[in-house]
Amino acid sequence: MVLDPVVMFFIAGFTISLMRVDFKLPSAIYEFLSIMLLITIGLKGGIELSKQHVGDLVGDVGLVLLMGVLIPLIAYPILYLVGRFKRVDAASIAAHYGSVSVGTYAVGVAFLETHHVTYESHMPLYLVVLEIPAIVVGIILAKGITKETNWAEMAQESFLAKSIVLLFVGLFIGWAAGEKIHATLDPFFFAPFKGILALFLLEMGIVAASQVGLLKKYGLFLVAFGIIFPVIAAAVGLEFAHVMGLSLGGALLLMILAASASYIAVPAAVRIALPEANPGLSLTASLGITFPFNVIVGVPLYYKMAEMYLGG
Amino acid sequence: MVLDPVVMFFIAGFTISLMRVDFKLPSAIYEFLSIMLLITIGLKGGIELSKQHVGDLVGDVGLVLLMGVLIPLIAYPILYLVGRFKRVDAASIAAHYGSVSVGTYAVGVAFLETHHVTYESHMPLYLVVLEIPAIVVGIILAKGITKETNWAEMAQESFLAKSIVLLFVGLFIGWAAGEKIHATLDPFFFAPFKGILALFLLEMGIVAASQVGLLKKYGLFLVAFGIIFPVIAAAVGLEFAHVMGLSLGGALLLMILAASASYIAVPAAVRIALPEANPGLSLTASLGITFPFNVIVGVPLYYKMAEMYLGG
Amino acid sequence: MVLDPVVMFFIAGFTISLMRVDFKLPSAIYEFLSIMLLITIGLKGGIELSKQHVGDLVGDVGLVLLMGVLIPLIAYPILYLVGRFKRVDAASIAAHYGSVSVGTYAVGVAFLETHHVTYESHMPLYLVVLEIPAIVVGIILAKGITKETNWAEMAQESFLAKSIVLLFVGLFIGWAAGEKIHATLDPFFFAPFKGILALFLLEMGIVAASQVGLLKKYGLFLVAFGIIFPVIAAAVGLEFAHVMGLSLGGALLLMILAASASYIAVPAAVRIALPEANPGLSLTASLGITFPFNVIVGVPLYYKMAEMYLGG
Amino acid sequence: MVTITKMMMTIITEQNLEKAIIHDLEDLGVKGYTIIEAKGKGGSGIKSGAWMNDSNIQIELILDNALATKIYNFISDTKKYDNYSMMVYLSEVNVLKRHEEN
Amino acid sequence: MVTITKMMMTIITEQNLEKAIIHDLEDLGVKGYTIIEAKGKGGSGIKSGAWMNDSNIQIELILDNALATKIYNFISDTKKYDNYSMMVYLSEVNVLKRHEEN
Amino acid sequence: MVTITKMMMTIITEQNLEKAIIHDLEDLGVKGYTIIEAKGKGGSGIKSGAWMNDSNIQIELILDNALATKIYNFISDTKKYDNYSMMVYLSEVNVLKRHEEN
Ligand SMILES: Nc1ncnc2c1ncn2[C@@H]1O[C@H](COP(=O)(O)O)[C@@H](O)[C@H]1O
Ligand SMILES: Nc1ncnc2c1ncn2[C@@H]1O[C@H](COP(=O)(O)O)[C@@H](O)[C@H]1O
Ligand SMILES: Nc1ncnc2c1ncn2[C@@H]1O[C@H](COP(=O)(O)O)[C@@H](O)[C@H]1O
Ligand code: NA
Ligand code: NA
Ligand code: NA
Repeated sequence: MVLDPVVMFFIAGFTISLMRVDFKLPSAIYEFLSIMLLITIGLKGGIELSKQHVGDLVGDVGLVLLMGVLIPLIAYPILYLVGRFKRVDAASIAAHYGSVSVGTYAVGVAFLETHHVTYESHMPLYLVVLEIPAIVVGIILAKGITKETNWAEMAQESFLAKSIVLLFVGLFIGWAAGEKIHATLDPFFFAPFKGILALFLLEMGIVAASQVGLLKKYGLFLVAFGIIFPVIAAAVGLEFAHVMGLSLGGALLLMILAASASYIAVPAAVRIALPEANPGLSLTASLGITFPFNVIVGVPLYYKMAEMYLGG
Repeated sequence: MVLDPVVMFFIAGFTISLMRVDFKLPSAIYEFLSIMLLITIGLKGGIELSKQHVGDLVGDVGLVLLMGVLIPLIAYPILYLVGRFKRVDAASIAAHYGSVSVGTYAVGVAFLETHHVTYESHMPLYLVVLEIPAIVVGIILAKGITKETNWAEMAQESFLAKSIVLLFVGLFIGWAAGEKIHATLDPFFFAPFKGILALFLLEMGIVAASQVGLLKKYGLFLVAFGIIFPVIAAAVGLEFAHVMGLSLGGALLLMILAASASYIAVPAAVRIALPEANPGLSLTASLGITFPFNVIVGVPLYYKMAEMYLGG
Repeated sequence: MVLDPVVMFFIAGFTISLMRVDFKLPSAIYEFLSIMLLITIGLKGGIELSKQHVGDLVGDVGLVLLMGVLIPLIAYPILYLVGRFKRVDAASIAAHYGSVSVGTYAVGVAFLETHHVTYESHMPLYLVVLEIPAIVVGIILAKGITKETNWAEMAQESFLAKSIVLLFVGLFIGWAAGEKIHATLDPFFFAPFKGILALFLLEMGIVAASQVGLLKKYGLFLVAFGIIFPVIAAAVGLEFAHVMGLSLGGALLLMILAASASYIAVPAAVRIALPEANPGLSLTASLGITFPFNVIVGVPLYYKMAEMYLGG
Repeated sequence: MVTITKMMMTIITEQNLEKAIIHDLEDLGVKGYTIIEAKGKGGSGIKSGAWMNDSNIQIELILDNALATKIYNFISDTKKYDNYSMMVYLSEVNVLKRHEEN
Repeated sequence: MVTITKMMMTIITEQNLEKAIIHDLEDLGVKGYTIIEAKGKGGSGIKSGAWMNDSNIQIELILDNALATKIYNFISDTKKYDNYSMMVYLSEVNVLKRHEEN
Repeated sequence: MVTITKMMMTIITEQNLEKAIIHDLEDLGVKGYTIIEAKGKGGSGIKSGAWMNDSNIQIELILDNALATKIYNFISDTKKYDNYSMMVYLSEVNVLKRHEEN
């Protein structure tokens, strides 16, 4: 199996960080790259959405929401009972894994483009949809349904998180402007997509490697969870893809959404909602273990799984 | 009328800012985008200038200068007598409206490209020319011609303002290198122009919306002025375009130069020259009212006006 | 001789800085541009390397290393005996001139592309190779071979310097992924190369001009050295190119590597290794004199020299 | 020089808490503040400034004793802040020009 | 520890005044300064740091009493500065290593 | 307000020395620090912030007297630092919340 060049950038970043090279992207550039990725993914999805009846998707969106509720409910007992984490920490980690990683999703898109596999156009919509339920489930798991939680503030924190809003802006403009936007925005947004992703992954490799030092602190169970749980979640995603009748490419992306864990939106939201949760724990798992695993091993593995199950 | 996608980005930024989403571009990226716009606009104009005799333009440049003197002289009595602003504030706002907004100009260029309308190549020269006279007129309106004003410092502040210098650098290199520069610089400067403008306008929407809160403070007259005066100024611009014999596209751009108000170069220069002027007043008008009005309503409206008058 | 447009950007930056225009790129953008240049130069070299046996280059790499040792050994006595600099300062300046400037190299690449001259594909490898020996020679010249020097730390400081690592990351990924990477990364890395270089040189012009004020302080000898020594070094480079049997284009690039002086990696390394050296002295020479000289006069001059000697 | 003696409270904390903390501070009566980006190291590890979840902000508040005490009590009493990486210190300054010094 | 007691004057003001203010300060005799980018809120509203016209700088000056007084008088007497968003405060510091401490 | 009196040491120096200085400081026993980007002017010229070799950092250390003295001695005794553009000053602060204050 030959590595995608963008994945090589990730590995390069990971490696130079472990070698203690003193390099990182200026944070303004890191933010710029992620803004570009989010808007472009949104635009792509929006353009495709403009070609179909959005109404037809209501059922499928419901199924995806269900998946977003289910995955943290599977993760929680494993973390709480097997991993023996504190309740609030188990809930927090579960929320991270129920949500998604846009970087991993982008690697999946690049993978499909490299292998010339098509996928359902509205996948970015699911990306947006999946950001929310996991956080809600996580809070309920941690606190029960108490009056204490300021749900309005929570909703504001989550729904209006930067990443969701930028995806949504892209989706909406892509949908409203349709195919013709391609000509206008191609040279800045679409054509450089993989190059932007490559540079983004170089930085993410550096950031992920800086989490590795914390692995000792948090122990072997976390490492095992960060590798095994994504595969379980991917299998759940595959079953949902089957039920929804997705194509091979679409199935891969849904599996990636299931298997990936948030390291941007959820950490920020959980920090406010569950301050007693240890943020290092969940970030190390999602960013230091699961993200590299998914980018390097997971994406091609899930593709194999999908091929076997759906008979690619 | 279908909105240009770049305008949708502006509206998206405006909307998410009003929804209190906590998003803005890193300021380094905002600066980068505006530097790119300024240089590219300059280069475009310079390449075209290289194809004609610059000497032929002397008369027209004089007319444009005259327009730059005239517009603040029309604005001032309205602001002072009708709006009942303090003399220094009326002069300061007048200076803002006599000068130009590069962002609005870029929207006009994108509009013409979308509608496949050509325009006189040397318009960016007028963009540069118009930055200066309004400031001078504004200071004289505020202070009279006193010895107190340090004109040398003023000239330095204005002529050497970042935006003018970058436009000029682009103009000069485009003029010196000519058409052949296109091949070299196309992928970085020219091709992504609209994409860069789109992201720039997303941020400008956010910034403009943050001015909206101040509208209450400054009252209804300012809102009315910020909407009605640009239309008056656009009509003045149209008359000048007629006299100069500009094409439909060139007329639209001259109208936009007339109708738009500065929110970068003039605020900085006026801050030094007229410290007693309230900077919130002029910025709210130019950025919070006139900029959105021009971008969304003004550009197509002025185009209609030009078509009717010049019989496009 | 017509100037390359990218060189015009350099001159423009130089000029506006001398005119005291208050403009510079945000430092995050400056860093971004240099990261892009380094990775792209590395990728280009790596792709070409993938087409040949790396083993065949061992001899040539050895010759280039020799050149990197030789050049500071020529510079040092001139600086120490003729220029009457302190030993540590002479050694520090010699180290700067033994190493290379990636910006100058990129101007050479742009020059060759403009003139449609091909060059050996593995030149970026020499760029990496030349960063090291000059620093080592410089330290030995300054201190002798004492136990005091922490060579391990020095090696870490030098080999793992940001610029070397990024070049190497590009080289490696280009080599591992080969030609096919072009399609993926072209719109972000390769196509905009000259545009990125243009904007980078605008900033470098500004930075270089800000060194000019220090020329008075350091006297005429430094100016003369900064102009004459590069030409000597270029001649040395030409001889090495001849011995190695390089093509005209390859010879120009090796001459540029010889003639250019470091203003990023070496200053940082020498600061740690030779704190008693005056950093202003070497930076003024390499950045304020030699860099502008090479970019504007040197590159075409060396090309003429190569044509005459190699009979282009 | 006519100056007014005030307290200066400096809060160094996680960048992604900015909105929440400013919200709380304004609720407590803060009218003016200054925010500076920072990186650093402390009991909760390194903040390398590489990205948002890994950066600090330094909040500077010029205020009077009463408000300083109020904020101090809030920070001490609120469980929320116990779990945040945060360093708070006070010093005395002499403010020259009166604006909103809280 | 051998230290010299000096004043530290901190000026928080609008970013686009940087050139003008540094010019004035150097005219008054300032030889050394440090500038940090900031955002903030005060009597003249929010400076969100989004763009240049909406950002602050924090200027730190280590100086002696005489120069501090001179700057104070200049700021008080010059109409210009009255209209600028600006916060100035003083404290005492002990400088370890002598360079240009004004 | 229960506070602990500590020293605050501020070091303003060249950005490209960051790694080396933090290394030295940690060797001396520093457990916590804050770093802020800065530009400025001093005896060794202007640091315009345009690029890395031309920028400053401001390092802030909250520490006790013993550690401050140790660092001071290190800076005074080490030839290395004599050649670096560097400004160091001390003041007193009252730390509210205990973390790693060195
Ligand atoms: N001793 C110290 N001196 C200066 N800054 C500190 C110190 N301890 C902590 N900090 C800063 O406060 C932040 C939060 O501290 P902590 O909660 O201890 O992790 C750190 O990231 C540092 O920026
Ligand atoms: N009480 C305060 N505490 C800290 N910083 C302040 C305070 N008041 C004002 N500032 C800062 O000084 C700047 C100018 O203040 P003002 O002139 O009051 O708008 C603000 O944008 C803040 O950054
Ligand atoms: N008097 C001063 N007040 C404030 N900052 C200073 C002063 N002198 C020097 N600095 C800062 O310390 C840095 C190094 O100073 P120096 O070693 O004197 O060049 C300068 O670039 C300034 O940022
Ligand atoms: Na997931
Ligand atoms: Na106008
Ligand atoms: Na060299």
